[in-house]
Amino acid sequence: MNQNGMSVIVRTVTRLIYGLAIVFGFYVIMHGHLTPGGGFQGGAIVASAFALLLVAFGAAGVKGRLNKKILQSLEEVGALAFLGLAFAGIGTAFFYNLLAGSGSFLFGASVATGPNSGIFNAGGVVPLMNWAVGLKVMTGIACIVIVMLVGARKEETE
Amino acid sequence: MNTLAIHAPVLLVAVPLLGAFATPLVGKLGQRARNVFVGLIVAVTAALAGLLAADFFAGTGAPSVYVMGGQGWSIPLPSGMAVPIRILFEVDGMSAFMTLITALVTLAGAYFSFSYWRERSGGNMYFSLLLLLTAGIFGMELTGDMFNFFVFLEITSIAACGLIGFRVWLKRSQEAGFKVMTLYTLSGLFVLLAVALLYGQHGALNMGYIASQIGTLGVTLIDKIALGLLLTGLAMKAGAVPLHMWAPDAYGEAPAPTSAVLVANSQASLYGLFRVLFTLFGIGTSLSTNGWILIVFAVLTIFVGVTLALVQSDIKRLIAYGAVSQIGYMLLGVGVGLVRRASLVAGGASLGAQADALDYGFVAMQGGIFHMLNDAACIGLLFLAAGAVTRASGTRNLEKMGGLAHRMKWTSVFFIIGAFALAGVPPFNGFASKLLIYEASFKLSPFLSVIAILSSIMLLAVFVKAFQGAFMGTMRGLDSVEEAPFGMLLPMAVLALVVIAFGLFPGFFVDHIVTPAAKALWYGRDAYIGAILGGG
Amino acid sequence: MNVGNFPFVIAALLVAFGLYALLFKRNLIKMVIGVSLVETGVNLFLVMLGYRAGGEAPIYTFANAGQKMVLPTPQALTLTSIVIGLATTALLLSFAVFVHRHYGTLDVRKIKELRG
Amino acid sequence: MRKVALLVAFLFVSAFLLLAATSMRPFGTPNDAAMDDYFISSAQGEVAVNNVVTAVVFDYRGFDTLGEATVLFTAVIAVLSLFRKLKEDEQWGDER
Repeated sequence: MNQNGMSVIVRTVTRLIYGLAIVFGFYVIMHGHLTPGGGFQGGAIVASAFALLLVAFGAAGVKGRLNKKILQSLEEVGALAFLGLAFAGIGTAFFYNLLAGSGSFLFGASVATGPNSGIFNAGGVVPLMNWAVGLKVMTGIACIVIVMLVGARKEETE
Repeated sequence: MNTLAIHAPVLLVAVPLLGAFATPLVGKLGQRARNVFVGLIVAVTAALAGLLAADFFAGTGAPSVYVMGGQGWSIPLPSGMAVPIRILFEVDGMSAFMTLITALVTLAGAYFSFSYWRERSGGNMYFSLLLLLTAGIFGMELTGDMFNFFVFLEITSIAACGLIGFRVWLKRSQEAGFKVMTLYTLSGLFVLLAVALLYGQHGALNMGYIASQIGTLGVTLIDKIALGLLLTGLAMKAGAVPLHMWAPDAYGEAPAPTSAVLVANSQASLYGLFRVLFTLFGIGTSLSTNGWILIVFAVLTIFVGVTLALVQSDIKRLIAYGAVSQIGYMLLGVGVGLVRRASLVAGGASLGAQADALDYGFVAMQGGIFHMLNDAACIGLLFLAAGAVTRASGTRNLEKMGGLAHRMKWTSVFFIIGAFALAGVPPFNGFASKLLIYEASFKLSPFLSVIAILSSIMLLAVFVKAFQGAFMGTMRGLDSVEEAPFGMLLPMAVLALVVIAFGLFPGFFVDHIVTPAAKALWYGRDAYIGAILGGG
Repeated sequence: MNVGNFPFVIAALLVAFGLYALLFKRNLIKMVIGVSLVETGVNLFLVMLGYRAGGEAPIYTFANAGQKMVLPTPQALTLTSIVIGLATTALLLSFAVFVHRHYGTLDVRKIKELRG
Repeated sequence: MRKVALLVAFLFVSAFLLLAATSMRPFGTPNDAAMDDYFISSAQGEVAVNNVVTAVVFDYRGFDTLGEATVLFTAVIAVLSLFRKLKEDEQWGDER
């Protein structure tokens, strides 16, 4: 394996796939309250797309596109957003879901009980938390992968 | 109760978490801004712990419940349900007592770190991990939910191992990090397996509900297996012999202020062990067996800890083995209490009346629990003093030190105070709690008492020898040594004051803090369940 | 079909294999694999606790009316436990990298500065 | 000697686990599902969410999820701190 990543086949397939994987990850995050999935799963899918990029092009190849410091800051922002959403309900109790079924325009709709086709604009803070966790997981795992890849490379060359 | 006191349990976890998440961002503004921020967060956390404890110990002593989400913080059960469905925090005497210990040690450790870590790299991440460790310990002590306990256990494991391996330039710290992480993970998985078994058996995760189910349905085989796994996992995390292999490495290789906080981490696992034994499995036929298991752990821990401390030449490993042996004293006190409580339960006596008449089992519990506080203070003091010494002299090897007292007067005074307190010499706090343990364990079996006293004397000899070698005598080639800066001396002074205050007025603290904690374990089981399920 | 509690035995065996690798393998990476196996076994055990015979996934979007649903709690717990496992494995592998950097080997018999 | 002790511990724990597994209730028949039935029946009314697992993860047991996110955060910080750039004077082997 050279410093620039893997063979042409892998790189071409990666170029085709990684955008799709990222979009699919965002879809899973977005519909976490309706279909199987959620912030963690979607975040992991997006992070796997990043990992694919890293493996195919090497750490040097993605240097401009994936910046470790920005990713780390975004992860902290995600964590703070999640904690903030949990704090938002503290008037009633920590983690109180103050938007669910409140009728507000933001995820405030109520849902009929029993099997149905699902309402996107419902769930209160749950979809928001999905986004916060999704952001956190995708950037966090990407950070770990980048750092460990670069660290292990150093090992190999020394 | 005012609003802040109501929300204090959850804020105790949420505020350090907020600090930990924000520290790397604040750190971009510079070291001074970060130190102010972290100092503020730690001070607020300690104030909240003080508020929680003051509120609890001034009140009626009934456990209070805080429910996450739902219709409100005070409603553990949804209407028409007999099972608590949400995660809740439950504060009883023991939890409030443990939060005080954690707050004290964290306060000293964090403020000591400001000076200790000034010229080192990665300070933002260091303080972030320290705050995460604190949040995890508080969570373990306050939670009333089995799975939530496991999650906080894992937070402390990972944060602790991050801190142990933080000085990547040290060969041994990396080896210790791998070893400790493996064993912590294994202990966490044992706890998780036990939680899964209990969930499969009772369909719930709330400690109070599971306790009441075990009370009404009796202890089944699955419950016993879960108890065995919990005992193994938590004893491993607390560092009881024969599962102690990680403890000296962890305490020895972590940065000195972190070692002090790691002691609080071990004690949180010990708290979990006591919670499981007294609340979850507080009834049934095997109570006495559990007590004797604790006593066997205790005797082994005391003996092995002190024996291995004899041969150490590394100042931090020496203190680390001292810390291991002190875990044994806590286990001994509570184990004696558990055996005595079992015989009282079997005899059908009322536990409350026994506590008021100060039965020897209850005294042993008081001693064991009081010793947790004393141990945190004096081991913390010793680790901080050792950190100041190694930072000044550049070595941890006792044989290379000598005559340090000429240059480091205050540090050597603090070290000797900590050493005397640890070995149980009269005017200091270790004596106060060890005396209670000696007295009470003598009534169960003189043998236990003799082992405990002899080990204390040996520990004193070890520490006097170490002090003699490192601080007395002539200076040996360490000319550049200077006294530790004020930022390090102040936290040590605070801990030394605590050590002396607890030694001079043990009666006051035993009456006001330790007795409610001991009562919460001794006969608080029904109240603990009643606070969640109502009735009692 | 009645399977008794055979699936639980499979999970227990997985945990036992993991423990075997952890205790008797001499390579740090293999030990990490052992820890991972134990985690997998415990997660498998946890998620199996939630199965109700004939149940479907507890999601109401386009569900069949009147269908039994499996228990949701173990799935949520397993999700948490998987993420914790990921975090642990990442940290363990990082330590392995650094142990290799210092000692030049991954063999536990040669890494023994911390004995006694 | 060490190997024998390890082998005994391993066999003991494995036997313990197999005992636990064989004495569990049969697969697919939960003992007590009151809590989970509550989640299934009231997730749509209380949280307005169709996916019951998400309702449990982010609402009923949201605090666990905060802990889980914290675990991941901790691991990221710990790994980043191990691979951080060291200062010049932090020599290999300095015990300070």
